[in-house]
Amino acid sequence: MFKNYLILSILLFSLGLIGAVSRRNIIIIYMSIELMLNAVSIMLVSYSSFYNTNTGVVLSIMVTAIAAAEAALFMALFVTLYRKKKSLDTSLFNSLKDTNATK
Amino acid sequence: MILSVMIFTPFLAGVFLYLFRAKINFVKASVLLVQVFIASLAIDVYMGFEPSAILQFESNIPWIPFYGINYHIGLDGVSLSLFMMVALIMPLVSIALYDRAFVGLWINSLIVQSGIMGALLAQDLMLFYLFWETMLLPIFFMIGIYGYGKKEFFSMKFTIYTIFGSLAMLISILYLIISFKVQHGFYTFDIVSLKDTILTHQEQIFIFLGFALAFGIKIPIFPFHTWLADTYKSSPTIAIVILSALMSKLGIYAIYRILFGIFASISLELAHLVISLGLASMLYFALLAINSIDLKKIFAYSSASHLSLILVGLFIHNSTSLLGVSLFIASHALSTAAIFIMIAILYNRRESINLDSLGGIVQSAPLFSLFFAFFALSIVGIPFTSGFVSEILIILGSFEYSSIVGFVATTSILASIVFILNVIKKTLFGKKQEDFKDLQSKELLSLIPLALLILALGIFPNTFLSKVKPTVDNYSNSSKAHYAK
Amino acid sequence: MLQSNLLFYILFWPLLSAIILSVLNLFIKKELRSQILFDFLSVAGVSFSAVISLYLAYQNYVFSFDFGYNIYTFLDLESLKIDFALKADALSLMMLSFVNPVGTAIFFYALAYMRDDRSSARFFIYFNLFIFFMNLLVLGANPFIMFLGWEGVGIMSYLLIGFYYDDFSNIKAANKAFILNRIGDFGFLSGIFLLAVFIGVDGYSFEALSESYYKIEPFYLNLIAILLFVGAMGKSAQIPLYVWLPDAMAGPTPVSALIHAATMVTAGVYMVARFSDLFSMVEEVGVFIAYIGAFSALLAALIATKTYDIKKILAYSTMSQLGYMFMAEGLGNYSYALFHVFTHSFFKATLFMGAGAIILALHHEQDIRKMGNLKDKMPALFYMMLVAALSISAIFPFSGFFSKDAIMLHLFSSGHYLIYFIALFTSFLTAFYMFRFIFYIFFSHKRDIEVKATSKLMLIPIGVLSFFTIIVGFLNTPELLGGDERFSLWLSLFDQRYFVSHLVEISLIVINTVFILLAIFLAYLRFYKLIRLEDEASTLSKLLSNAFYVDKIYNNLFTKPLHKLSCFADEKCDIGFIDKLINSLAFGYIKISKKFSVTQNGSLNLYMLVSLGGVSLMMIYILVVLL
Amino acid sequence: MLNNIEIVLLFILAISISLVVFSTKLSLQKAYNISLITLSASFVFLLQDLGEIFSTLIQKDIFNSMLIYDSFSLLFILIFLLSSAFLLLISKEYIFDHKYFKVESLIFILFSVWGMILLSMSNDLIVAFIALEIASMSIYVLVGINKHKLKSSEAFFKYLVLGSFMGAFYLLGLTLVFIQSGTTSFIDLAKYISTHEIEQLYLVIVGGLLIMATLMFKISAFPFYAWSLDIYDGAPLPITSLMAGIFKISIFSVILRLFLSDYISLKDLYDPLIILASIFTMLAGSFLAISQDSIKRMLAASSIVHSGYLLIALSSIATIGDSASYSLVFYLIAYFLSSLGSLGVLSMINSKDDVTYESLKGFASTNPFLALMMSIFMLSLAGFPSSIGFLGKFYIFSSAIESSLTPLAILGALTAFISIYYYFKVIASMYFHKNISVLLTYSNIKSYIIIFIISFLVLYLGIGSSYFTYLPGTNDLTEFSKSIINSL
Repeated sequence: MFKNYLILSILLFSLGLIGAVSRRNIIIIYMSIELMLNAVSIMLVSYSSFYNTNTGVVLSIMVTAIAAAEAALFMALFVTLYRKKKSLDTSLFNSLKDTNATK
Repeated sequence: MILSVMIFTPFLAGVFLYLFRAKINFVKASVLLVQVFIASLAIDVYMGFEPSAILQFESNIPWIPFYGINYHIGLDGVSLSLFMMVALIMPLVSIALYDRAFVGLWINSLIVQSGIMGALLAQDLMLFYLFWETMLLPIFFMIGIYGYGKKEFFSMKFTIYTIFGSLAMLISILYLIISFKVQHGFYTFDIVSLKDTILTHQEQIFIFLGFALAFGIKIPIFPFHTWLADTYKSSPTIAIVILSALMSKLGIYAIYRILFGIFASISLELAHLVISLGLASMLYFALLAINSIDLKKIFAYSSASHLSLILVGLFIHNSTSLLGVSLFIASHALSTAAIFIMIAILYNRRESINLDSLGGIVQSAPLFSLFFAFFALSIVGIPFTSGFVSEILIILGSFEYSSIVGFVATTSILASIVFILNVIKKTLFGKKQEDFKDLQSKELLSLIPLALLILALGIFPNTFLSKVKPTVDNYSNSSKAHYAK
Repeated sequence: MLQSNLLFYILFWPLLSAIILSVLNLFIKKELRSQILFDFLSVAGVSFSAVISLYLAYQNYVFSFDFGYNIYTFLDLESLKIDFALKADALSLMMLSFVNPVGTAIFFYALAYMRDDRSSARFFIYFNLFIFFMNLLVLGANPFIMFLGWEGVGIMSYLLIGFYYDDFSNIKAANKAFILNRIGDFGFLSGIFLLAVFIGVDGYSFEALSESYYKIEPFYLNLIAILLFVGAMGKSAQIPLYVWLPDAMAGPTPVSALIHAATMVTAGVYMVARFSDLFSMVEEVGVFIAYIGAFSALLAALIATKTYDIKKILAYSTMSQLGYMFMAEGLGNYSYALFHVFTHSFFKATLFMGAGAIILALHHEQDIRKMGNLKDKMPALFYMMLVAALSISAIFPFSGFFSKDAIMLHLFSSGHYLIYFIALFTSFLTAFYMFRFIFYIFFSHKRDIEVKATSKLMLIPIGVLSFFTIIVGFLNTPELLGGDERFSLWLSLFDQRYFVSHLVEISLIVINTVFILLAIFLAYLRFYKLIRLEDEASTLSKLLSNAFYVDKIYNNLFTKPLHKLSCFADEKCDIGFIDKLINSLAFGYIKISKKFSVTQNGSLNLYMLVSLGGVSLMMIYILVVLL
Repeated sequence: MLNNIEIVLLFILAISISLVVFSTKLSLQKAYNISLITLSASFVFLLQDLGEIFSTLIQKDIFNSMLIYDSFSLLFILIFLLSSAFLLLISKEYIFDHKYFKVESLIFILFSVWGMILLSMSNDLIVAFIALEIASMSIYVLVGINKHKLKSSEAFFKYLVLGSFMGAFYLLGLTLVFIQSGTTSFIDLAKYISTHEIEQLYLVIVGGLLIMATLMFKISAFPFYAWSLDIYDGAPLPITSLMAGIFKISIFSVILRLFLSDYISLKDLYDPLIILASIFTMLAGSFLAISQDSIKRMLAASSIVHSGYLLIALSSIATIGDSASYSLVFYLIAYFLSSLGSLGVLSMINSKDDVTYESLKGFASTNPFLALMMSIFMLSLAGFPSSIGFLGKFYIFSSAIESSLTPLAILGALTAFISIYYYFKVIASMYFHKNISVLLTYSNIKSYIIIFIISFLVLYLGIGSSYFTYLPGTNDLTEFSKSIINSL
């Protein structure tokens, strides 16, 4: 049974991965990253419940805490970026590109 | 101790002068003072030098004992000739070029003197590498700041070129000491001890090549010479004199000290290759010089050609040729230093060193012409100059090695004559052009000692050679043993 | 022996003269100079040397003393010890006994000749140094010291040929001479070093070497002999290294007289004689030398018949006479060759000095076509030169007869008839061109030419030498004429002798003399009164007047290809290939790196994708490894 | 009783929190002084622990041996404290001149240093991650502190997104390791790995790999290097040097600890990856560095190359006492000094635009002192002898050869050779031209002194020896690096 949960969380993680890499809206990228973190949480929690330890649960709380901290930063980021370009499209933010890179 | 003083006094003086932003006149005076001081110490050392093969005036202090690195310096017959030249030529160059009003040039010349002296006296590979690299910096600055033409580019090119060789050497050094450590259980950088490293044949060749690359670029030998002409053309005179008269010899010296010291057998095994390369590049450089019209370029190639001959003498590795090498190092240093000083004087007065625009100097400046012709001919090796004796010794040595090599080496007396005579003709002779101020007393003050040294070494070579002979015999015996095997 | 010190002084006095002169020349302004002091300094050195040389030669001749003097150890090598040592035996003393006295005469002559030249002091510095090196060459006790002198005279010759440096063509001639001499030196040096390598361990003086020649393999012995002869070729202007000699006439006339006629050019002959014990062991090489000598003699004589420059005629004649000397040496008779050197120095010096006097008198005119009818204006000079011309043509009883005839006899008796006939024909040509020379200058057309008076100081040395030209021949009177060849006996070299009957000897003399007289007669017919210019139409005469185009051939064969090769090496090989390769490595790297910046295009998605790719690759790797 | 490090940790934390509390009332000057004093006081306070080799667990009851304090971490802590104090001193004018630096920025600096200290002491995967996040989140904010500048915000954005993205891999890896071994403590993990067969370690191996990916991202190793150029460029200069000079070292401290204590028995498995990473890191870094115009970007790119060298050392590690590990420590010290110095000099230049090679021309004639210092740092970074950078490279290459990774050493030497070009170009720009463009500099005497001290250290630790000067020199530093490795 634990295997199923594992597969679920790996699937979630992969979904997050794909979303983060392929989407251009920063909010969606953020959500994808959260998805990856949550997949890890699910894995930890299910491990705890199947193997009767609470270390996993504790760890998942840690993960949530970190996700929360990141969320705070991301919120600030959205505001800052939106002020600059009135948009959250990642492709608009490439002013730091190498001068020799033409495209 | 005296050697340490000789190494570090110029450096410290240079740093002091730089930090206290001294005025140019003070800088010049103190640079000269320091250099004369070093020269007098050198003469003292020379007098006290015993004609024997052992290391003298030695000092050996642990430096990074963790890696077996020591501050180990000393003087023996291998380094004696170049040692004297470094100490004697630097003040003479300073006297001749005393009107150069760039503080940086003077300070850098002091620092580079330290570097060369250090590399020359170091008996520890790490110490040697340290000085070997550091002496590059002042030259980099000298060319880049005070040079001519596309100085930035050529300064970079020269530096990068040389460092390429140095890094190859670094890898070789590392490989060597690690192998030693694996076999003996401790680190050492001592050149004498590293001889005991056991390496496979292939490893030996690779390490040898790593070192040879570094030294070959510095000398330079074909085909690592393309920095040469451009660098010489864009360098200020002091840098050229140091490069051609002293630093290039350091490459020769390093081969002598390190490759022969550590890789005696593989050096002798590859000797025939190096000898053929040396002979070929001797002729090739002479060929390059024939059609050049830039004086600096011509003498750059001429000096490269002679250095190739020295290289040949080195790898022939019998007593005669090694004596020739020792003498040639001194004699070539003297002649090239003198000739480049002359070229600088010429450039100062005529604003040109292009052969086609020169000529007719002899009418208005007999002294200049006399010295110019003398130094130029001493490069060709006319009798009673040191160039003659040293060339003869190497040729004789090559005949002892093999008649074929001997014949090709003998072409060296032909190789440079064509363009040197052309230079004399086009520079000095011909219709009188504008007035040319003859040599001044301070220029004479530096050129006369150079000329006298050239003559002294040419007429009484044995007084000098007898000091070097025990060392040389020591080295050549090893080659005898090798060939006997 | 106390007298051995004198050897040192032979070297020392000219050197001291040169040094004092150069110091004075550098530091005393021209206007303040005392002419007498300078004149004295100029000639003092060589005069002292001359006196000493004659004294020592006398000592040797009478008491058979050999002198040796070791100054210091020059080089002390493991297998070879080279002393700076001097040695005087009969051979070297013979050389000294004409080098220094003839030199002294020419020095005095030069005092007058160079009087008006603003750099006469420089001239005498070079001249004294030349004498120093020449004496060193002759006195050197081992091949190395000899080579020092050998090189030294070459350099002095270079400096003196280029003495008038305003004109580039003079410098060019000087350079040519130096370079060709160096090619010769290449041979000489290789030769003596091979000797040093093979037998130098047992001592490197000439005596020590001669005792161990037998140890060398025949192949190498031949090689060494040929190499040494290559040295001689360069110095003594033999085919193919002779082209510098005519051009060397660019120097002042005393130079031509002393260096390019009397002394330096004979150094090659002296050197071969010095190694006579070696050369006597290699007969094939000897024959080769003889042929080279024969062809050189013939070639030079042929060219001389069509040359119009007064000094070049003499230069070719010198080359031709040197050819005779090598014929004799090649076929094994060294003392005859040296005797010819001896007599030649007198008559050729006379001729050159005479020519110099004429040139000065005619305001530096050197073309014999523009001369003529000078007999009445310079009678003394005419007779002196006539004596010399007769001598060189080998007319009895002038010295040239004795020396040349001995050589001819030897050539015939050795059985190399081709060489003999060449020599005979050359002898014919010699008389022809010498009298062409005399007739052109002193007779021919009646044009009135303005002539400057010749100073006494010039005429006296010429007179003295022409006097000697008459008498020195008797030093080696052959048996036939009641002599006992004292000269050859004195030298006692490894001479090869063939016995021939007196009849043959007489008939040879007769044949020779007849040919010579015929030549003089022909010259008389053609040049005595004739004013018309010689026609240049025929191919042969064109060939001759252009000296067989040898200069051009050499130019196309060596000089031009060398320059082309140098251009090629510089532009194509060095800049075009090696440097370009290195530069393009560096710049190529920068170019690639600029391309590489594409990965830094600032797009977050790309960065994330790359990172994801990295993680995936790591995973794939671990899967592959683990499964 | 609290031991010294606990006092320091609490002290910094307390100061930071009180700064947060009083942030509105304090002037920047005061906050600056306070943070400077905090850092330097902690540094001086901790100096007394130097000397003996020691290793203690911190508050074992509370933290369950999650934090370890040993000579190894002490060295790193000292480096963090010293360099951040130096950083503040050097960039004082910069901080006061740029209005976007507020009291908060100093707090974040303190926090990040605190995080780094924790990181170097962490003895547990989860603590390591939390410490890493503390440090990096502070730095995320610091990168974007200039909210009016597009580049700064963009750098903040990229760093944050990429950082969290890669952080997720760490968590996944941690979870996988935990699922199989049931522990996250380094000590237990090491025991677990050494007592099990490879077949039983699949998840640990894969998890370790994922953790490695995150750490490689932080040290900007190939293929995770792409961010560093943009972010170093976008961040304000003091922050760039905080990232490049200090943060990177703290990552290496945890990498070393993790690698040496846990994964050393799996070395054969990971080695090819590290070797490949180091090869490509060096190549990519030098490719990037050579084509830059801005000095800052060049330094950023070259820091990638330096990570490559460090990876060489990492891949040459065979055992704990091995020369590769202490050569790595030595190199870290060398690198931190030189990069702190070079970026410090840059931050002393008062210029609105980026400092490029072009704008540096003539710098030596207007600012001879700074030019000289910059040259020294460039030489050290280039690995030119007589500087500490040379010795660092020297040790790394020799340890690579010792582990028979000679080709890697040769490649390292080659990239070092290429680096000569771009480092020497800086020197050439400064010295070989006369007053083309005059760059203004801040003239704070303290900053000059600090720069001078750093450059002196760079030279002295490169050649100095206690045999000549009676001060601890190169040799002592080398021995020290060795001893702290042995304390692990």
